[in-house]
Amino acid sequence: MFNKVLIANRGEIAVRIIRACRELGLDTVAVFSEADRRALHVRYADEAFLLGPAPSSESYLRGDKIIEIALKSGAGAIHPGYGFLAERSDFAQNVIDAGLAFIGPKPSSIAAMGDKGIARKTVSAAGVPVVPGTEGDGALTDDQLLALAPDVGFPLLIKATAGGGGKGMRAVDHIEEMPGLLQAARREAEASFGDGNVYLEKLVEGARHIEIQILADTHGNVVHLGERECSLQRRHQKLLEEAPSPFVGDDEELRQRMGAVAVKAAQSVEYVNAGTIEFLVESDKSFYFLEMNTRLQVEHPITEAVTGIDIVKEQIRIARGRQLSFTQSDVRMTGWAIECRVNAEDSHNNFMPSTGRIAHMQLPTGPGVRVDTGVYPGFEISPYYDSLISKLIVYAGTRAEAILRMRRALEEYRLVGVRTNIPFHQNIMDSHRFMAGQFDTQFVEKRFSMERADQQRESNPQVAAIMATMVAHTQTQRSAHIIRRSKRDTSNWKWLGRWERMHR
Amino acid sequence: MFNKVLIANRGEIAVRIIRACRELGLDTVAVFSEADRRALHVRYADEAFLLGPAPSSESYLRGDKIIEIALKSGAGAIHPGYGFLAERSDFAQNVIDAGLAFIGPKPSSIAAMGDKGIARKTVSAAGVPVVPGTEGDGALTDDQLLALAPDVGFPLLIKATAGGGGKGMRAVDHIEEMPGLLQAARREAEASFGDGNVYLEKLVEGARHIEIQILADTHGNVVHLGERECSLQRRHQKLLEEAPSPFVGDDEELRQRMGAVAVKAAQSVEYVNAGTIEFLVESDKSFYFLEMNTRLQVEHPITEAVTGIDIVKEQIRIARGRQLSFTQSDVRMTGWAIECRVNAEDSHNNFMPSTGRIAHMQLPTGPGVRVDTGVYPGFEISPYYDSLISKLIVYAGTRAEAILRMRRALEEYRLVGVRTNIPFHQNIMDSHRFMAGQFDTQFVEKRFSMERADQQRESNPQVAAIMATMVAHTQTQRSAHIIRRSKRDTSNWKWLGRWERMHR
Amino acid sequence: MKYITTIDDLQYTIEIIDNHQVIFDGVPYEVDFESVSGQPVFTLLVNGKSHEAYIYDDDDGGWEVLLKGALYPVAVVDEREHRLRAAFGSGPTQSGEYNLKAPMPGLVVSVLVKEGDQVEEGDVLLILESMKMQNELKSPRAGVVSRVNTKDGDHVERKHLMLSVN
Amino acid sequence: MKYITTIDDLQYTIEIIDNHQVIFDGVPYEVDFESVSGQPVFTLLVNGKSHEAYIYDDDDGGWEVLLKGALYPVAVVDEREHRLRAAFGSGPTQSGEYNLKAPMPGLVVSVLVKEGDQVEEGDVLLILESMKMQNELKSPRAGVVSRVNTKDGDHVERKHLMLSVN
Repeated sequence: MFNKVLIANRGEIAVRIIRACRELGLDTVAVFSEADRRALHVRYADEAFLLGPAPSSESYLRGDKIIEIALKSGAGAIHPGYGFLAERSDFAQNVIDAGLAFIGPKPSSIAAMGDKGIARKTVSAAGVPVVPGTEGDGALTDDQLLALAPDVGFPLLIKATAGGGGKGMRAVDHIEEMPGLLQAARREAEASFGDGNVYLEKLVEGARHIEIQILADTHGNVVHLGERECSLQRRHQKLLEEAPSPFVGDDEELRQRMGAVAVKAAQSVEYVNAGTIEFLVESDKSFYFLEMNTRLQVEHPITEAVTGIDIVKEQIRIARGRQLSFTQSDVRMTGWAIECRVNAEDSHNNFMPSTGRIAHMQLPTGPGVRVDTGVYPGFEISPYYDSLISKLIVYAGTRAEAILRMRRALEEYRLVGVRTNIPFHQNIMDSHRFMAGQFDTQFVEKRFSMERADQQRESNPQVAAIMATMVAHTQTQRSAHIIRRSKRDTSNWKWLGRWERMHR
Repeated sequence: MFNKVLIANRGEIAVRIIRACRELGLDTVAVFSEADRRALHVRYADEAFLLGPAPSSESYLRGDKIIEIALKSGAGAIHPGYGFLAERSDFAQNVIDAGLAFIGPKPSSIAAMGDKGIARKTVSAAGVPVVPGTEGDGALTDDQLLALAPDVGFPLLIKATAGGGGKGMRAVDHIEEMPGLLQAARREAEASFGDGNVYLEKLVEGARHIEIQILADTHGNVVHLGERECSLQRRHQKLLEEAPSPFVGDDEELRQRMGAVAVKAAQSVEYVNAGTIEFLVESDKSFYFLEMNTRLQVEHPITEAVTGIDIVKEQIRIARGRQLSFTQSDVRMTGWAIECRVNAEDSHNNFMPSTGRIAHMQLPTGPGVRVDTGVYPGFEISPYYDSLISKLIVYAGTRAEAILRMRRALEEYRLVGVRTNIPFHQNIMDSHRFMAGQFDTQFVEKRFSMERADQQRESNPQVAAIMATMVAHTQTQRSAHIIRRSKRDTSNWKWLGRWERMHR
Repeated sequence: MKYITTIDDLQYTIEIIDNHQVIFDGVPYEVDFESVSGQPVFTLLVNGKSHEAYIYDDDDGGWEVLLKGALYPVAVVDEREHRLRAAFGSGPTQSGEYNLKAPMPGLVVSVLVKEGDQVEEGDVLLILESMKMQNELKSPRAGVVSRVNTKDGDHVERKHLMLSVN
Repeated sequence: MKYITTIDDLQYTIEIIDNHQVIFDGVPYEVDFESVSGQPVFTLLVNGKSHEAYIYDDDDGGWEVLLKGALYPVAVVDEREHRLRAAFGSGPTQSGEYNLKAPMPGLVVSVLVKEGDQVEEGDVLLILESMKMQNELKSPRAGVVSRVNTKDGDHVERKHLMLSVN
């Protein structure tokens, strides 16, 4: 049984895991790249070791170095978080071969679910419904895929076999655009997973993305913690999640049916630890297996809020060989939780990534608000890693109360130095379709526009005009003043005039 | 029914109330003193109006101006928060006479409980046990009190009749020191409440301070939300509270008995809205009425955490004439909550107040952590108001988990610019007596010392030595450098030497 | 000083007496304007209403005001300058060349064109990766690639001129 | 540069080569020392252990290090100065006068002594109110009040000399 855990990750999830370890009385070992010497996970951990230069390939993806550090520091276990090495079965195997505990599933389960082709085969064999698409073991050429496309039918999705998180995914409406999109998808997949293989899947329109959280211990107990609604996505990236799903709502029968199928899917690969089964749900409530994420999920906190179960602590307990302290019948969802992913992306400029130093930061606090973050005022947001700055989670008795609370929290959020997508979330919270729970996976891209939303909010151009004018005025005064001081010998108005021209 | 609320307060509680209003869709009006133009409650409110100069007597205690602003701004109700005008029955009456709703009890209830002498009379008449002491209507001279003291018996407490929050309170061991302490108590009472009257109360040794939260609507429903343990005090100021009380623990019978007595006390003054009855509890579980706080309590969040009831929202609903949405049998305490009051007091320097500008601030976040605060990086902590910077509240399944979570949160807390009492709380969390729940109201002052506690923590002087030396070294280098640049003509070492002597 | 302030098609005349008095389209207002701890976060009290906004310089003489989640592009010019512009038209006219500058620091995954190439509007010129996202940067119009200042694998800073279309 | 660093009765010899190498009591260590965003919060990695501390100048040449909730008073002097002190004794000796300075800004509620008064150790000299707390400031020893620089109702700044006992 281990008493020291190495966290093979960075950012908010590394901090989240350090907190769980600390609250369990376990020592923590952080690893960091040269870009992260001052990162929060390095500051909060008991120990910290340098991995290498900023690029992931030279730092957070260096499984060999990480295992070496674990052994050197006397850590007994490694928690991979999400992303990076979390779903690399070879890494998990190497961890175990080094005599360390891997806080996650068996390498065989990761492998089985890692190749989406094989995964689809396995679970459908176990009687789990899957979305129609290309079957088999992935390695298909562009020509083969182009030939198979018509049978799958348009629109369809190109997905990376090694994929996850929307990387290497493209939607195709017509066969003509398919070759270009295949290239793009393979390129992105190659870059993200070092594996350019892709497969095809029918694009089910008007469907929702709903996932089920699973916990399984080493004693054969598998329970599900209910569902999460994840339909609000952009470029296949989740932006906002809620639990429960407004679509499932009070349909406890549907919830339990999806839960049972999820458990079955997990059992089909002898799953252990925390995992998530993603489903595509059609308006008639029929649902299909999409994929299984064999790791901790970004959006796990909303499930923690409504079930009262600390998923990360449970992961560690499971890895220590403990039995789950509860059964399926003990799991109950109460209240409503919503998570907004606050990204360093300028939602007023086509969600373009934004880097820079966080000059000022004020997080929302107060009743029912939780923020998970890996940054702080003074920290530099680099272009090397993903754009997630923090996760803003609210919890309240009902969905309506949760939405009002999220509005309040978003309004309080202050972050200077990088642009964020907070305005996007504010517009979503005001959207009538969102409030009514009427949205699917294409809502953000097809039925939502920042411009339109901005126009619909109670607008106040007069105030904006006054404030901008006062700032401009102050700046003019200050500059004029500086010039005066530095050039006493010449008349002010001339310099002032010149300065103003310079600055236009 | 009102749709706009004026908050007649400042700091964390004003922010807390603004949040509740916003989440109920009500507009908010802030009032502020000249010292608070940039305060968080001014920034978060929909409207804000200047009251006057920094001293409370010229700003937050100006009831007349506040009512005037409420009428001018079209606010339909006033929430007084705690302190300032919260327990002034005349203010409450003036608010009502102005045709506004007062979010709190009736003026008559405030008056009845405001004079501690009358309060003791009233509740004992209603069959509620009170701590032995001087009975009657307060206005006693020093001579009368000195004469009555022996009957009450030593040690005893001098308490302000208009009192609350430990102001104007003094413990007396021998009659000789009583005259001086009477003076001090009257002086402080006069300063705090504009009323120097005091009374005497037996000082029950080894007793605990446990209070019961009450909610009463205008339809005659009165429920209690269980107890709060408030025994950890210094100079009669609460520093840390928890719910439930480790002393009451699983003794549901005691909890319900205290609750019933509290309800009776509230009914004896036809109480409406939120209030708190403070009890002194002896080791044999016999308990006595101390006083009733006819207002929202600083420590209300721990009750919110364990009951899931938003007390401030309930206050507003009650003031809007709604019935309580739950009955006594619906109220259940689950899990454990602890609150640490983070004060601008240097716990390593006899808790001396500390003022200044907050240069850097990083609040703990993550699962089960709530922070209520009215300050932010860049804000100036002035000497005019109380020293409460923020309330750090944690919630977890058990007391042990809550303590571990609080340790984690205290370690994460970063605040630069003013000294705080966070080190005190860290020592308390590590104290075996605290962990065992073995403490009474005198624990902090009689059985606890920062010095001893510091010695007991795992100490690391080598690291402290290295860090201080590196800072000193850097400073020396920098200064030397500056001198070099400004005085290129003279040899460095001479200047360096002189500089070093200068700075010793 | 008097300014002409424009937001989209709205135009206001704002005279600033001091931090506590402005004349807005001829109507005087009592205001209370402060910056929050030296940050580009500003708080304004006007008629008791409390407003807070971020105000950024948009890099070409204008301002962006982020107020309650809505973004307002604001142009502020003083009276005299306004007259000048009215007289001589506003500033230099668009140059014929399109310069593709890096919208953020990142890694050039691949440059899909070379000097002399003919490109159509919407053609992908270059793929820039930042924060794990691959961003396809397209040509806003047809033309000939006149210059290429970067190559695959380059790390570019924000605003670095990567290539031009003429 | 080599320093003699003292904490209470513990004394260490610390030589600083650079931000990455120190020699502690003769033993060399690899260290990584950084300040966090220009604040007096410092992070130190030594042998992989991660430490974070606040470090304050204590106003008379020494340092206070707040590390994991524990406060360490630290004196740092360089070798040469250390030798000097050893030779000539450390600095000026305590003056006979006790100067009561305001420990924080506040309101003088009442001055309980006047010039010429005889006071005993523990006598309350003055009551200072700050943050709604009345703080009784007592005389550390017996003596005669030689000077009173403040009066009831005064607002005093931190470190203001209020009175002296001789």
